[in-house]
Amino acid sequence: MKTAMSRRQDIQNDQLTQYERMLEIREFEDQIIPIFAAGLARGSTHLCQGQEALAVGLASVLRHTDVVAATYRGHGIALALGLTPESVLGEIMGKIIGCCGGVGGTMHMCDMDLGLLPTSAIIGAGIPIATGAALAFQTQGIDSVAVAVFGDGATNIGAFHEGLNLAAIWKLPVVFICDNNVYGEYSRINTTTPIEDLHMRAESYNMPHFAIDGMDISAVRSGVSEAIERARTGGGPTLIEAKTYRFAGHSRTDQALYRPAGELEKWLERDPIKVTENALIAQGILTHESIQEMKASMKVTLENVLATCTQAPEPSLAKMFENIWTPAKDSR
Amino acid sequence: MKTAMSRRQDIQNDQLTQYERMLEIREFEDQIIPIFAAGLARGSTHLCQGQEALAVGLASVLRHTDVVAATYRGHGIALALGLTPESVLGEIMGKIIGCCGGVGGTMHMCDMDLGLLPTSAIIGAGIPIATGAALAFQTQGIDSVAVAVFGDGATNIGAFHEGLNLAAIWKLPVVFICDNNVYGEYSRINTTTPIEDLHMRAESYNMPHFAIDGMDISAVRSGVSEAIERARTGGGPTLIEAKTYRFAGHSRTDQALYRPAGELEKWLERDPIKVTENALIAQGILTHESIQEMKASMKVTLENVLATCTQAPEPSLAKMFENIWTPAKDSR
Amino acid sequence: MTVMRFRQAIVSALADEMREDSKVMLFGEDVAHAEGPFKTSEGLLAEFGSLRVRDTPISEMAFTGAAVGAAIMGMKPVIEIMFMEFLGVALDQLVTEAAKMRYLSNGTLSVPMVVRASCGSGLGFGSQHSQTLENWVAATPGLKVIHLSDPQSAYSLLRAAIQDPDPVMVLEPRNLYGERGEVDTSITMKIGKARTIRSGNAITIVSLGQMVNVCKAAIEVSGIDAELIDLATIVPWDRDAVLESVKKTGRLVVVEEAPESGGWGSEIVATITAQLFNSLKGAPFRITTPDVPIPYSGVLESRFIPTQDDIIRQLTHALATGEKPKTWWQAEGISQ
Amino acid sequence: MTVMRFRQAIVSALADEMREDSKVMLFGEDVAHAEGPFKTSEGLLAEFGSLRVRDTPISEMAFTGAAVGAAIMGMKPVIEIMFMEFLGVALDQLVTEAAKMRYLSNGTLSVPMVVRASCGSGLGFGSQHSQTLENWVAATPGLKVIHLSDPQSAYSLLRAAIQDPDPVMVLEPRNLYGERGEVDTSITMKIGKARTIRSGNAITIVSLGQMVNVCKAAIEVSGIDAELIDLATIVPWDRDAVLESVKKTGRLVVVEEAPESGGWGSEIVATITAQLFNSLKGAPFRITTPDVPIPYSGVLESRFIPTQDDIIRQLTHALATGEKPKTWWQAEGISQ
Ligand SMILES: Cc1ncc(C[n+]2csc(CCOP(=O)(O)OP(=O)(O)O)c2C)c(N)n1
Ligand SMILES: Cc1ncc(C[n+]2csc(CCOP(=O)(O)OP(=O)(O)O)c2C)c(N)n1
Ligand SMILES: [Mg+2]
Ligand SMILES: [Mg+2]
Repeated sequence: MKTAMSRRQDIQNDQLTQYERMLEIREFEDQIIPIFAAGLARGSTHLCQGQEALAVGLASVLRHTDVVAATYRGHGIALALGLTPESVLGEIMGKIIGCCGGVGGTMHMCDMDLGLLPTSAIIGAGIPIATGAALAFQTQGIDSVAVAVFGDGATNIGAFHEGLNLAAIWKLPVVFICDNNVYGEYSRINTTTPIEDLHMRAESYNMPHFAIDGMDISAVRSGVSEAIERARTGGGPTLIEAKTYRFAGHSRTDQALYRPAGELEKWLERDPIKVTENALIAQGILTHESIQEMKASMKVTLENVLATCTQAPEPSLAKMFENIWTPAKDSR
Repeated sequence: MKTAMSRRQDIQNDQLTQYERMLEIREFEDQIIPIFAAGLARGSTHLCQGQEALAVGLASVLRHTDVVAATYRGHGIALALGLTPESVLGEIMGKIIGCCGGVGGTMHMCDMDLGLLPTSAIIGAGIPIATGAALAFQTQGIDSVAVAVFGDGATNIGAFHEGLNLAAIWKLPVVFICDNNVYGEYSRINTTTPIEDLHMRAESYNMPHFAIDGMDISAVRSGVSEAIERARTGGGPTLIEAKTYRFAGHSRTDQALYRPAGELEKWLERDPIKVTENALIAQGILTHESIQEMKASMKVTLENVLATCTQAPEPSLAKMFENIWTPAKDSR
Repeated sequence: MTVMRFRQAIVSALADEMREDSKVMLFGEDVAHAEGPFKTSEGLLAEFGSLRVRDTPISEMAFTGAAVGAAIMGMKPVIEIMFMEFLGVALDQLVTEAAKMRYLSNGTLSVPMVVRASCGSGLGFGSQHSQTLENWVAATPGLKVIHLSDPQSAYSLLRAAIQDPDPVMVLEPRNLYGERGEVDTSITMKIGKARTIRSGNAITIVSLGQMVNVCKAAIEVSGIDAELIDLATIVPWDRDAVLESVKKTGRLVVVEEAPESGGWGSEIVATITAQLFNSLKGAPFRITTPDVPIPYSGVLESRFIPTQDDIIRQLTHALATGEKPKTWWQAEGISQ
Repeated sequence: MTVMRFRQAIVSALADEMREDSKVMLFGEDVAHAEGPFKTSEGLLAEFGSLRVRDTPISEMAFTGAAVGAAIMGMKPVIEIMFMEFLGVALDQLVTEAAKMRYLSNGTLSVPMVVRASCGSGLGFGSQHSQTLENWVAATPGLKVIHLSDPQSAYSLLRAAIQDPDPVMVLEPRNLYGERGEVDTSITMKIGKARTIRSGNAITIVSLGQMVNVCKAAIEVSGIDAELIDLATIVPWDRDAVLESVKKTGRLVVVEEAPESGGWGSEIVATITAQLFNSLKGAPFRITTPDVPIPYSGVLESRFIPTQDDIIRQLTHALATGEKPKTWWQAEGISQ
């Protein structure tokens, strides 16, 4: 089995591995609802089918020294950044093999070695935090870049406004990526936001901005690379709006019946998995057969992951009391 | 002595009274520092010399049923809206004749009969509150308008972003006026904000916006009238940026030594009092002599106001415990 | 008298108030078209229309402030903060503006707004979506704070909150939304009045919210003759009711969902002790959650919140010895 | 050993930490070029430059969150919240993010940030700029909270806070910034350790911040043989020190600037009472401010905060009767 760090790196330039990771995320997310239905996980969960190209495209252009602040809708980005399916599913199932030892749950993914900051369940909270990570890089003269990934609805929270303004005035090495999947919970973005192109809000901060096709990993890779490069070379922050679509409901119990008829179908035609398959078939990298094989073996892999996580032990009661305070020795 | 309500109304169409009110504000603010120096008031205070045209121009185009949410820099707007100098100075001096009975102080002006909501000492707080007042008007089908007046620095706080977006999506009858006096405390606006024209931020909310010359009361009146009219007739909110200048320091102790050489002098040439004087002289409404007389009698008036407030009684200890809860009878 | 779920009691209280008073309105995230993330506004948009029932952007600071302004100008807004933690991005408008506006207007205005927030652990929502944060709001003169514990109090106290002329913070235990119970819509409850759930003579148990049910079960199972008081209102809390009870029992324990350090229960213990020191038969104490962020794992979260067994263990020990029992994490040697 | 003002002690602590550790940085509103609204960063921009000492826009949420991110990535940011009330627009980042990040990283990161905030009444700043809001932050596992009371603790405890590997909230009584006192920069203080300001046998007084001086004066003037403890740290507070003292004196009073309902003092009273119930000679109680927004008028504000005379009156009564004294507003028949 690949180590997390090799998973972090192997998608960087290999289209096939990138496709495979997207597939992993899709298959992973598809099995989550059944896992909850089976009582193997608690609370709610927020899935990202339809947003795989952004997750993998982003991860594939980052250095492992760069950091990402993401959200409760974070399984995909976690897997893209290299977290193993065991550490992600283990966390969702509250087991000690989870990336957070089982105390975090589905909304709280983290792996500092892979550059995934603890994902926040508070809308917009990751924006100032990524800004602060970039502040640390700038102050220490490190050429790493921080990335904040957040939703369309998050562009209406104060932290978005304050965070982007602060990053702009300090010219920090941070990239803001709005994953516009059209909905914030059960509300279509146009019902809460009076403008269509959310990236235009960067004008308020004199910050470069543009939209990318979030369903096409190559568009994601080139768009994000441009912004990362600018940040890395002292050019300051960028706001990118990735136009995607949330194929599933907002959270576990949401059937998304509020969607206009035909909208989902229209977007499914641009399913990022299909888009990538077609591109790779055209390039002769994939065939319909190889795709079927990959999907079949991915299913098997994930079934084994589920088995592993199901058998994995629960945290001990002591776990509840750990990792609140830093042991004195760790301090200076 | 004029009643507050007549003060509220008499400036609406009479240029001479408008000028007189501006003069009142200027002379009023000029005596505040000495009053603090004499130990007659406590804490800090935030003066508005240079911003009189906005205060009076705004008040002169409002109906007395409209409401205004302003800030700790509120003496001028309070006087413009009709509060008597006794109620404003009385409050600054913590006397029972003050508009808040002495428990508020210089940062907390209020007169619900005159449409002045309690001014807040928290940056940006008045923006959602004015938005809510407009929500009440819209929901009840009342054609009143709410106005929020705030500073340039306040455009970087989350409440500004959230409040404008909410007002825009609900098309509320509210007018947002950014009194850009170039400084937020000791920081020049360009050091904290990457754009020059703050009203451009309205683009993020698809909201009409424009700048006005805040030193010229006629420009203020026409610009604000346009926005008020739009709001009153269902056209939704507007963001106005009034370009003014803070002639004094940020607060009592600030000498404002950080200002670039010559900046104050340049702006003093456009002193709103002078600008109005020149206009009224040109129209034959004022003469140099009448101006001197008005200033002299205003000084006398305000000396009497100070005497009245100095002699006015202090609040009793019981006052501290009043007006926290609404007596049951007032409720349904 | 009808049986309804806690969440339906909320809907009924909102609907009945909106029918009686056209100034009552509701807004928050997905409360209108989706009828509430927890289905606490079912049918309200349909009945009262889009002027009075509104969905908001994800902007707690703005819509909390909008409630302040609307309340000042004559409306009676009810807003929904989906999870109480989200007050962390809006607290200023509630505690620094709403609660002080009447004072800062020399009594010339009132702010009749209601802030509803779901709270509490037990559902696996993790550290940022499970807390009960009375301490953020409880030391705020000018703000009333109530905490619902069953369908009847959900109906009657929410109506009282909406009718109240001042700002009221309403905590709704998320874990109870699905719970069924009898509701008599003719029963009125007063803010500031505690509810004696069971009378007894051995010890006075003061609790709140979802802990009330746990305490009730602990009493039934153990047969301990405890007097159980649902405080219901935290600000202003019912000093007389608790004083009277402790005068009778001579013993006091507060069972709360707040952490061991800094929870609201210390206010009750400190106040009652200062008043009744000489007539107390044993050390008053608190049964709380531990000083930890709320863990996700079901194995852990089910122990995080005071359990029936642990309440029985501690009551028994206290009655036998008159001393403060160990916490379960001390007793089991897991943590100090 | 030098005599310096409280504000200079803050400057010295910041400067010495920044000299010793290049990861320490400072940002906030007007802390750089203007050297701080209260002149608590004099000379720091000049000495440490604009990368490490920065002015921010008026964006508390953003710069508090920026401190969280910078701390996670290896810096030791110190931020200044000019008046503690402004945390009301930024609380989320401190209590819901910073305090829980280590837990939510399975212990793989730390958040060594310091949030300094001026607090307290007495200067005529009014209801929104005078509060002491420990209750907003004190029930937050993962967040330490300290409160400075004189130039020495300002210097030594602020240094300890900056060296601490976890988030620390530092309350600075605004009223003391100008106060002079001796500071020995070689003295180190530990977070979590109370300071015994004066030892005595009649009663234990636990206090904090600017109330410590008032208590000291009350003891000197009255000659009451009280033991005065400056708690200094609220989270985690020094239970051992207070327990030891109360074991000796048998009596406890907490003097606090927080309101009568819901202040931090109840935590001390409740905890100590539960532990030492049987050895207490009299009712433990609190001397607090009344449940009112803070009034501007000097006549009112000077009575709002516990006065030397009132502390003496209450101590005398408590020692004579063993009972909780009336508050001044009860004693003078002004309010319940
Ligand atoms: C401050 C805050 N308010 C509300 C919520 C509840 N909430 C969780 S997800 C969500 C929708 C967010 O929409 P968007 O930003 O588009 O992200 P998406 O869920 O589509 O990825 C909301 C309102 C929250 N977590 N935090
Ligand atoms: C939330 C908050 N942060 C900081 C402050 C401190 N403060 C008071 S006035 C001021 C400057 C505001 O500048 P601006 O918005 O331009 O208004 P002006 O004072 O120029 O009228 C600041 C930062 C505050 N009152 N509230
Ligand atoms: Mg979305
Ligand atoms: Mg300004």
